[in-house]
Amino acid sequence: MSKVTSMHDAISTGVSDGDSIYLAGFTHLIPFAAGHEIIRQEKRDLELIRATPDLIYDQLIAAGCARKATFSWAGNPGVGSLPAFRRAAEDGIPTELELEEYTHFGLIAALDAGASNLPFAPLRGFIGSDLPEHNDNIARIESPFDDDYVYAVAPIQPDVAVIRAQRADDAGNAHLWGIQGEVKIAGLAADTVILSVEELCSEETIRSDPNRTVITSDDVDHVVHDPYGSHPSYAQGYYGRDNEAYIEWAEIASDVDRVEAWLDEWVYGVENRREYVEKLGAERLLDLQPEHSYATPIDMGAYR
Amino acid sequence: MSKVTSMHDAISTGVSDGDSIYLAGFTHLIPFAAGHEIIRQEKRDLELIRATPDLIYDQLIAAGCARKATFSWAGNPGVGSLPAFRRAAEDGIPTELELEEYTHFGLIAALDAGASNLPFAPLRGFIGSDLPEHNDNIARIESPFDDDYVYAVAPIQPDVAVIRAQRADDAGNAHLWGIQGEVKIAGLAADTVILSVEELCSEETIRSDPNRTVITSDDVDHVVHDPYGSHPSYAQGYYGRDNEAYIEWAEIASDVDRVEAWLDEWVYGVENRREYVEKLGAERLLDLQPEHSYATPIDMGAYR
Amino acid sequence: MNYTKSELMVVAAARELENDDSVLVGIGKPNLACNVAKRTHAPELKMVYESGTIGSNPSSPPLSIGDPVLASGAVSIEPMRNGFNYYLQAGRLDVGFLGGAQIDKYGNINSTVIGDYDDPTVRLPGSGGACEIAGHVDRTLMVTPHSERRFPEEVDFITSPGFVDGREGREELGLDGGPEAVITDLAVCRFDERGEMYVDTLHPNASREDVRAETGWEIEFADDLGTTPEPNEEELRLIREDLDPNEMYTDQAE
Amino acid sequence: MNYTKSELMVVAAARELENDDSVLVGIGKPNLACNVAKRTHAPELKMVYESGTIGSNPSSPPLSIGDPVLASGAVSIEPMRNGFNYYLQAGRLDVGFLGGAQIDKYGNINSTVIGDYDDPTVRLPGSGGACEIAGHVDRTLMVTPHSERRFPEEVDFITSPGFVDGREGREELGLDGGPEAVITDLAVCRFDERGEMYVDTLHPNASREDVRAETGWEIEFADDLGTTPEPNEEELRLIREDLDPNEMYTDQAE
Repeated sequence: MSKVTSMHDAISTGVSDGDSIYLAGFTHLIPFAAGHEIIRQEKRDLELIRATPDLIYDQLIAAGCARKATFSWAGNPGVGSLPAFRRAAEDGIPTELELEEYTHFGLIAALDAGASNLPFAPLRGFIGSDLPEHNDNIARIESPFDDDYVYAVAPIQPDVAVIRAQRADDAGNAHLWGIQGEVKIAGLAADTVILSVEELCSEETIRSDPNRTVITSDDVDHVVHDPYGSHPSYAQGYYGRDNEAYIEWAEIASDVDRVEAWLDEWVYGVENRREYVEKLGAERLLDLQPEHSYATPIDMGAYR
Repeated sequence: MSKVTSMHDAISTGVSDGDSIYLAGFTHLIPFAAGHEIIRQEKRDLELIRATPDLIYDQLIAAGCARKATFSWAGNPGVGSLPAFRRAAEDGIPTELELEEYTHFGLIAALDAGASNLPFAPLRGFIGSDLPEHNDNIARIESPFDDDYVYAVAPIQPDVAVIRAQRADDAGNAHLWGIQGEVKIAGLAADTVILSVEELCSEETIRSDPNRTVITSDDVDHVVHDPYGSHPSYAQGYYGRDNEAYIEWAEIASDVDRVEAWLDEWVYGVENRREYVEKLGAERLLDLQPEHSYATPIDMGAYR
Repeated sequence: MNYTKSELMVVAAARELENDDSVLVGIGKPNLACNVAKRTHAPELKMVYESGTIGSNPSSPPLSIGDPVLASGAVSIEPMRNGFNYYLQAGRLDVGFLGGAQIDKYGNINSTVIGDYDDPTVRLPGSGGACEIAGHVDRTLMVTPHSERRFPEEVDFITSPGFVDGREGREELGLDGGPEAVITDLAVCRFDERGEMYVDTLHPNASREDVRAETGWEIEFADDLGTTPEPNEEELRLIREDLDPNEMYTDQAE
Repeated sequence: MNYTKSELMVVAAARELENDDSVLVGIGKPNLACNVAKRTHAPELKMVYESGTIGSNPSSPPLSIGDPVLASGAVSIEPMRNGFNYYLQAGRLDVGFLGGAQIDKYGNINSTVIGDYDDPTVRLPGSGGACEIAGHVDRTLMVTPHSERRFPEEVDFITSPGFVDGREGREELGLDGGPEAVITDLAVCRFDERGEMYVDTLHPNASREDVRAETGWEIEFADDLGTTPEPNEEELRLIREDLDPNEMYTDQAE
């Protein structure tokens, strides 16, 4: 029943050209290693879905993997824009990029509808905005009980979601802590789920704290043990966010040649995440290391 | 900023005759002590809302506190029916009881809409059932995107919610583990929230594990430190469910005089939960005590 | 082997479960059936409870669907909204156990009222999770004693949909799945291509006449009417020694 | 005191915050403003981030709204759906900070495109959380440099609603609250009874002409036009020593 495999095999089995994919995470636990493997395997015509495309989607777009972005905020948080995203959206370089645009709340509600098998999700969103005119998956809907109204979004159900967590057993039951983002509903909404973790643990560890579980084995197709798999994003309690790398990307990505060189060095030039981490070097890892700060224990009780 | 008070004062300040009240919890952490205090203070004409009325609502109904029950399953789990509920619903004894009936999913969706400030919540519920004909707060609604349909429920926003958790700081930030039920959304949907806990803890304990937090201080009006406040329901890790008491209730409650005697002894006859627990006795407490079983620790990391 | 009707019912229900099923467990006999299945032919059975516990592994049989033994050692615990929304509604559960005061020939269940809704003869507990369980699992299983009162041609109130007014009726509502089997103390009943209940196997010692006498309509019998297989030694041992030693949910043979 | 325009902007924003506010914090100057407020006149300020962290108490200024310093030591962390659904939509947040490429005279914000939506001159990041923040907090605060390009009479695209086409327009849509103040490097602007932006105070050394030159419409001035109060010593010390020692978000005076 173990679903443990390499990222190479998980991506080659799980992701096909043309798929809609959701690399989940809100700032925290972004699946960079999975994105790089997708680039290395030269997947094409992907629909990239996520609230915050972040650097990893900028890299996928720069590498020519994407045909469409479904998103709500395409920027480099605290730094500026996503240069490759803009080049593709504004000038079709290296490929045309179709956009399907939401607000954060709208996209998350759509994903929640997808996870819930609902034909739509209602939200008090988009009100007063010009966005609904440009997206057919947003519609005004009246309350059946009074003269109130909301907007509805159509469900989003990605072909593949890649989600990360701190630890999982080999069947794919996973614990996540820190910022949860939309990791759970991305996993629930998608057909195929690749779960990548910092640590493999026993099923007993998972069962010791069931309230910490973000997804269970039935929804997981592949489990990848990929330490530092979120760098330059982070894993709460394991390593910090490499803000320098985010700041540097702004410059690298503004120039097509520099992007190519960067991809050659950091993606095509390494075989897997382990080689990438070795290349990062111990000094950088140590700089990102937090001090320990354990949660106050809880007692579930053993009942007879 | 401490909101710590006695259950007596929390109920006398928080609950008025005619209020709609939600004593939250699904089997776990049911606020029995709060219910008994409501009976002692002879509150009247209450609308009792909860998916599972359980023994505590049966006792409130028997004591003449209720005018209405909004519910989805009125039984004694694993045992049978709720005799006082039935007497009121079938024969108006001791008072007429108006019923507003849902399914579990429908009631929880309505409460979620209340917590979310939405005019309705959609669900694939009630389909094929006769229930929608008998409740105006359930309506069929069409999808704006295709020819699919769902049912919608109107929001539920109780005047008062009483919720329990294992531990909270004195401002009302609370940690809950084990079965979560609808505790969070009951607290979020209600105007006034009374939080009762097994243990008071430091704010630092709460902040050590923010993913464990079920409700925060801004939503809490009163904090009551009431150990064993859920007996004969339970608090995961603190004491077990007193199944014998649930089984005994079936017999007691089938007879109006026995109910009166029981209320005299266990509710009117004690001043507060502490006296109730003393009356229960050490032997019963020991029998309900689980062995310790701590969750595997997590490291949040201290970041500079 | 010496066994009782209630033991046979539990075992017949257990045998309906497959190894990779996710099952929404009910209390009483369904809970025993799931535990028998998990400890015999279906070790991977995933037990989910309405209280939101996923992958429970109870050390002792719970009285309610929210007992602490279901939470300690579970794989996951979901708030109620998530359980209904993501697990039940989104089709993650294969099997559900339901009971009721009345089951009719299309497998519709009444657990709301006997008599008129607004002025009932008997006020029953109501749906709880049942209505949506009946609507969203692939296979609904019912375990209930056979009696004319419990098996009317048409229920007083549809709490939980079976095939409504036939398989087409259910399909038109957009519901998949449906009733799979009704396990009584006389027989195992299933549903034909019209969605009507028929007797598939008679329990040892039960006759067609017994069933006819306790059913509120002219129930049909399978052309190849079989006999319900008897419990084996291990199944009985599990019930008697491990799962229900105090005979809370079963009468037990010596 | 010696101070820069950006320091004044941070301090003016901080002073908009009240002690019992729950504020949805943005990155950059808004984050500095919240931290200045919390360490001076508003110690009970509850800082909430779009990433779902509630009651964050960051040990150092975060680069993004999802940095680990916002999670460690927070009072609570909510999944995104809950944050938007229960906190923002249900009106639990009092103040939100927003920025944008364009702000118009009704306080409407554009952070989507310059030019035509389908063939933009500049593709901006988009709404993110902004549209619903603008719709659901009581008071929206904007901190942005003053320039004609940034202050057109009408935005190219409404990403986040201000008063739409006036206070009545916003009300008709069912939205409460609205823009409270726009803090620029020249002035603090507020909104009149029609929902139009006017200059409430000019910063020291800024003139009416400076503001007129950098605003895309004939902006009005308060009858009792005041001068923005200067930062005090403690506020400047906090910015320079504790919160932004590397001058990432402020230029700092010596």
